[in-house]
Amino acid sequence: MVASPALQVSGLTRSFGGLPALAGVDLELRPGEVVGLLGPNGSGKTTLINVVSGVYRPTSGRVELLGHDATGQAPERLVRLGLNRTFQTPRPFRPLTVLENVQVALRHGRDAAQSPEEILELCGLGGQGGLPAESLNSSQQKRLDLARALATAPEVLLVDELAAGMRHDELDGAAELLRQLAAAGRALLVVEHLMGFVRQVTDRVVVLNAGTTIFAGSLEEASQDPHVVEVFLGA
Amino acid sequence: MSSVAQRLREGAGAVGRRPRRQMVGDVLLVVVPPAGFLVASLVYNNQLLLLTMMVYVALAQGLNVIFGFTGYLPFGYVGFFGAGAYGTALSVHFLHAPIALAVLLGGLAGLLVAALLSPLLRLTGAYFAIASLAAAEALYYLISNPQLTAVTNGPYGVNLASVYNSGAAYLAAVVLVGVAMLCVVWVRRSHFGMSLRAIRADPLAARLAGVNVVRARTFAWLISATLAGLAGAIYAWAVSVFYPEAVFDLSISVFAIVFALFGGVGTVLGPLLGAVILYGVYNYIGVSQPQDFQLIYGVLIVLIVLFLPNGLLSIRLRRLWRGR
Amino acid sequence: MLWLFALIAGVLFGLYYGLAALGLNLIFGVMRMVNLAHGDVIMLGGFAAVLLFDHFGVNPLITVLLVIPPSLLVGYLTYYLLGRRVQRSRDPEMMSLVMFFGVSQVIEAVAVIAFGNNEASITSAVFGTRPFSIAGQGVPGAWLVSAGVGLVALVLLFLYLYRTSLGRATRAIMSSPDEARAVGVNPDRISALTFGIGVGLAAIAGILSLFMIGGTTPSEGVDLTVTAFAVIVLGGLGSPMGTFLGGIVFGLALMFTQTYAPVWSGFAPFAILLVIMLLRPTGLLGRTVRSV
Amino acid sequence: MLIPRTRTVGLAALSALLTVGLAACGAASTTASSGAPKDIVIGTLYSGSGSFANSSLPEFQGLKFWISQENAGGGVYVKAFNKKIPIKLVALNDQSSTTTATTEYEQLVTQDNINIFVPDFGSVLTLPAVTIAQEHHMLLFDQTATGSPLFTPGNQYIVLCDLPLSAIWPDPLAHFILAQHISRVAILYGANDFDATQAATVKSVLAQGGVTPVYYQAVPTATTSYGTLLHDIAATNPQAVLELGYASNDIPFLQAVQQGGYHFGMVATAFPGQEFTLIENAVGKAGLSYTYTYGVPPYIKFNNVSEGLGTNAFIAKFGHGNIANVSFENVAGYNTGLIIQAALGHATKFTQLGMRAALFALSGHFTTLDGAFKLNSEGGQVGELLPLAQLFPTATGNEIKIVYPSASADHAPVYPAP
Repeated sequence: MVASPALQVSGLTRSFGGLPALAGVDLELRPGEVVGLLGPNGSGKTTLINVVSGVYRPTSGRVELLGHDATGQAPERLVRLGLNRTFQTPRPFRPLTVLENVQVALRHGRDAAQSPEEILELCGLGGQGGLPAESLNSSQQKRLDLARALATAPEVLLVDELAAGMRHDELDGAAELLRQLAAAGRALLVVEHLMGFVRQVTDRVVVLNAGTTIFAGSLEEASQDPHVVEVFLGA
Repeated sequence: MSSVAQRLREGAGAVGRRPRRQMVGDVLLVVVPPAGFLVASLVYNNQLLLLTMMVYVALAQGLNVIFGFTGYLPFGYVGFFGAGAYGTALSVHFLHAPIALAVLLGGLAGLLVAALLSPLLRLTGAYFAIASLAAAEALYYLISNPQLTAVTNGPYGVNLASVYNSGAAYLAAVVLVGVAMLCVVWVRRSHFGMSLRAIRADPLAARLAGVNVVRARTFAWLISATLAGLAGAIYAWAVSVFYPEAVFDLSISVFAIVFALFGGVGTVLGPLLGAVILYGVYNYIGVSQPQDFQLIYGVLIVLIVLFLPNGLLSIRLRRLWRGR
Repeated sequence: MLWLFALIAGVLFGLYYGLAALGLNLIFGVMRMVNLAHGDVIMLGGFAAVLLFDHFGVNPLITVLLVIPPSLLVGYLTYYLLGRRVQRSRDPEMMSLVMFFGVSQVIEAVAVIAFGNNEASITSAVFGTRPFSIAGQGVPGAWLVSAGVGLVALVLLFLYLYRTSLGRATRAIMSSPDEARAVGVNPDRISALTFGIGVGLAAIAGILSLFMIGGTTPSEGVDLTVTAFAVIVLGGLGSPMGTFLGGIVFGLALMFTQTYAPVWSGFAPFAILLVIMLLRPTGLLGRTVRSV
Repeated sequence: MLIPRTRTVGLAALSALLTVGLAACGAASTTASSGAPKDIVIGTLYSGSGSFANSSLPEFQGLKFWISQENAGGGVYVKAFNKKIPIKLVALNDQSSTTTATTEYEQLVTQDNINIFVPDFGSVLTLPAVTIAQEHHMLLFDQTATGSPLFTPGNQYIVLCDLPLSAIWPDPLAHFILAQHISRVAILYGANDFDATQAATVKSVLAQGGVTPVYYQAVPTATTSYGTLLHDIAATNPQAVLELGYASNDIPFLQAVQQGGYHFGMVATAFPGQEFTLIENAVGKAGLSYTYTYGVPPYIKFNNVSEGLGTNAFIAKFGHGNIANVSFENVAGYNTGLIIQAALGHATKFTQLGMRAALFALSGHFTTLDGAFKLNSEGGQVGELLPLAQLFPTATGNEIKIVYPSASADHAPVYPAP
């Protein structure tokens, strides 16, 4: 039951111009599980994703991915090792078509044999492959971001606020999709503000405040932890 | 709605299962322009004008590969042209290479200079543009330096009379146009080109799609420089005697950029049309209005930018959409 | 003491080069437009000084003041007639480059019609023929005058940018046009004014170029534009102080190679530019731009 | 589905048509007739703008003056047809660009059916014409291009009309230095074919007299600031300073001498003789006084000529009696016309090689206002030697006087300069 961690982050720090945005984050993610990453605005959630996915180099600390040292590796290298992410504000290749967006990633990812149509279908973009990405609405663009990430066949997926901006009727589908991905053995780290959505996809959460991990455990326990409560109410 | 539908078709055909009709179109794009120049030489005997036009087609397309698909504008593009010209001259003089090989070595010289300069790709925008210009100027001052007379003949120029053959040089330029068109068609339609467009749209997202951005850009840079090197090699062969300032003339860069932008970069046909039409107009004014040559050409370019800021091919799209 | 003279000459020429490049940097910083006709404006400034001197005996230093009003007018007109339209195109940075190439051709052609093709100059005796002694080195008076004008221009520009509300608005547009618009800055007005200032600085540099580079001809524009570009890229785009630092690096590179290896004096400034670009991709004083 | 295909195919075809169409528009329709032509067509280029314009245009004026003279008299005499035939001029503007010049030379030769092929001013713009002339078997009446790559043993299609090869230009200059027993010589020259050839000649002549320059350096042709260079030259304590460049180098150099307050026994530059008015205006009277330069027509006078106007007659007619209105380039352009006139007037066959043969027959027996006309086997000009001239201050400005060699001198040199 206890698999070795897919992603292990220890003592991760990152400063910008001397100001620490991450000040020692520890986190563990196992294959097949979804972990919610919570914290008030500015607590370092997105910075953590940026550092883990190679957008920024960490100032210190260590990232281990599937048993490899992945600290400070370039994004394209991490993709090959089996990690990918989505963006809070989606960043599809706007002049390319939906299908091309996925094809680029398939081509350079870990498993070029996947069917791009199936990935799009999975992400609720079936039949829209020929549209230019810039013609999609923001919710569709988020799902395209996700589809593009999935096309590289990641073992570890960092999802940055997928639910924000989605219509009510889309939320259930999105939650179902994340659970499916985990069920297939992937490890997911989900940044989310909507507690209801978090509850739908996971029980285990990690809480950040001011760049450090202040809590790791079940959502239930978190809501009773005085420190966590104080941070959220204070924010 | 119609525009979306149209893009849909274009997009669906871009990569992979490509409709046969588009394949036919692509083959024609590669074959027809060189054939056109071949035919043109039969009815019009200012062959050097046609050859220079072909050289500009190749330069505009080479520029298209690096600028149109990655957004890097090398102001010093002429540096590769000059490197190609001198690469060929040195191959003839020192290696006694047959001219066909010497021309290829000229292309190789362009490629090598580009490989040496590939760290410049770390720069962006105007910084890159000017750094490449500085590289071209430095190369010119190096090659024309009297202290290097034993190698490059310094400021005294090059004489390739021993291999001069105007007909063969013309054919080589015809082939060059085909090669340039092929490169751009390939870049436009291939997975590689798709990656380049993805990089141009969003470099970080492209890296997260697994694209090795540095490698892809460098590859485009090398293709682009090789085309310019070949163009310089063939031009050197065709004119056969020249001073260094003739093949490192900054206006060659500027013309290639203006032609490519006028036609529309990032497209297959734009730079071809841009070079053929604008260079044709340039020569027409030069012959018909020699006394006001510069003034008319300058005014024309200003008017083009003001009234056709997105390139010649933008008219085509507008017309088509309206027509449908 | 060859090196000492090279040092002094390098710094004085550097201030002149900084002035010659300053306008180009301002225009690029505010409008993201590449004014390829910058060198041609410098050339026109030179001709203005020659004509006023030949016909009316106007001292070139007076001409420095006289060219300012017409420059502002030309800048306004150029911006409203040409610049604004190009800014709305798909790629203003590059399309402006093509357009100003055309403008440069027109200016050169018109200058040939108006002034002829010959090199024009003012005898350097205007600023004395006896050199001034600096640290034991005899330095031509004209160099000191040029460098002085360059310094004054820099100080005035600095005061304008940091001590006036228009200047603050200009800096706001330089750092972020959208935010500047949001806080009520009218970008058109600032852009037109900046264009005028840029043209004026170029014209002033043109007057001094008579004494620093020997004279002016209608065809010199391209070379001057290239040099000005090298200088602003060296110093950092959008940084007026950096422009002067870039000018001084350029001037020192030129004067030291002229002293110790004259045959390499064309090569060295560009080679140094390349090296600096590779070590500090945003120029000596350029702001670091995040590449992602 | 049809749109993308037809568009690509259609436009590819269109581009081909355009190319062909464009080409066809320019195609000329005239053909050569077997008898005497209606007119003699002279094709040439000039630089209406750019860095060569200030030399090219006066030369072009000189050529046009010759044409107007001939046409006023009913045309140029052509011996092969034993009659005068009017001259028609086709002149294109290359804007000082070699790339443009190349296609325009080809334009002249292939489209305009010219009989006489005259290139633009100077080596840089003439060089592209050399190959074209050879390829199309046209004799190139090279006006003032004296660079080394222009003349090759196998090439029959070039004659140099108006200047000696640049390698022999500075011969009198170097001998003057030896004659004055000047031992400390500084030489600064432009890194281009024209200037580097001269510098090498001076150096080797001086070496024969046992003199080694104390300073011998090349600078890029684009150099325009000479203050630092002069400071370094002064540090070598030279008696004579030679600056071999173009007019655009001579002006800032002479200004820098003045600005820096330098005083040398001898200062020599290449262009004040050829572009006197221009340089005196830019540098001022004091800046030129007592400097040396190449003595060129109209300052060396040839009034006893075998073809055309002599120097004084030319000054009277072209310059309205004032030598200041006449530049060397005016003389050169006019002299090109005289050489063409001689070729047409003596060739028994109206062919390119026929004209060449006529000129070689005349070589050594023929004088114009440009001096003796003498060709070497490659078509280079070796007859006209450039004496050394010095500029002397007068009440109104400077006057150019020939000072060496003594045979042609009209004034004694003043060395060292006061």
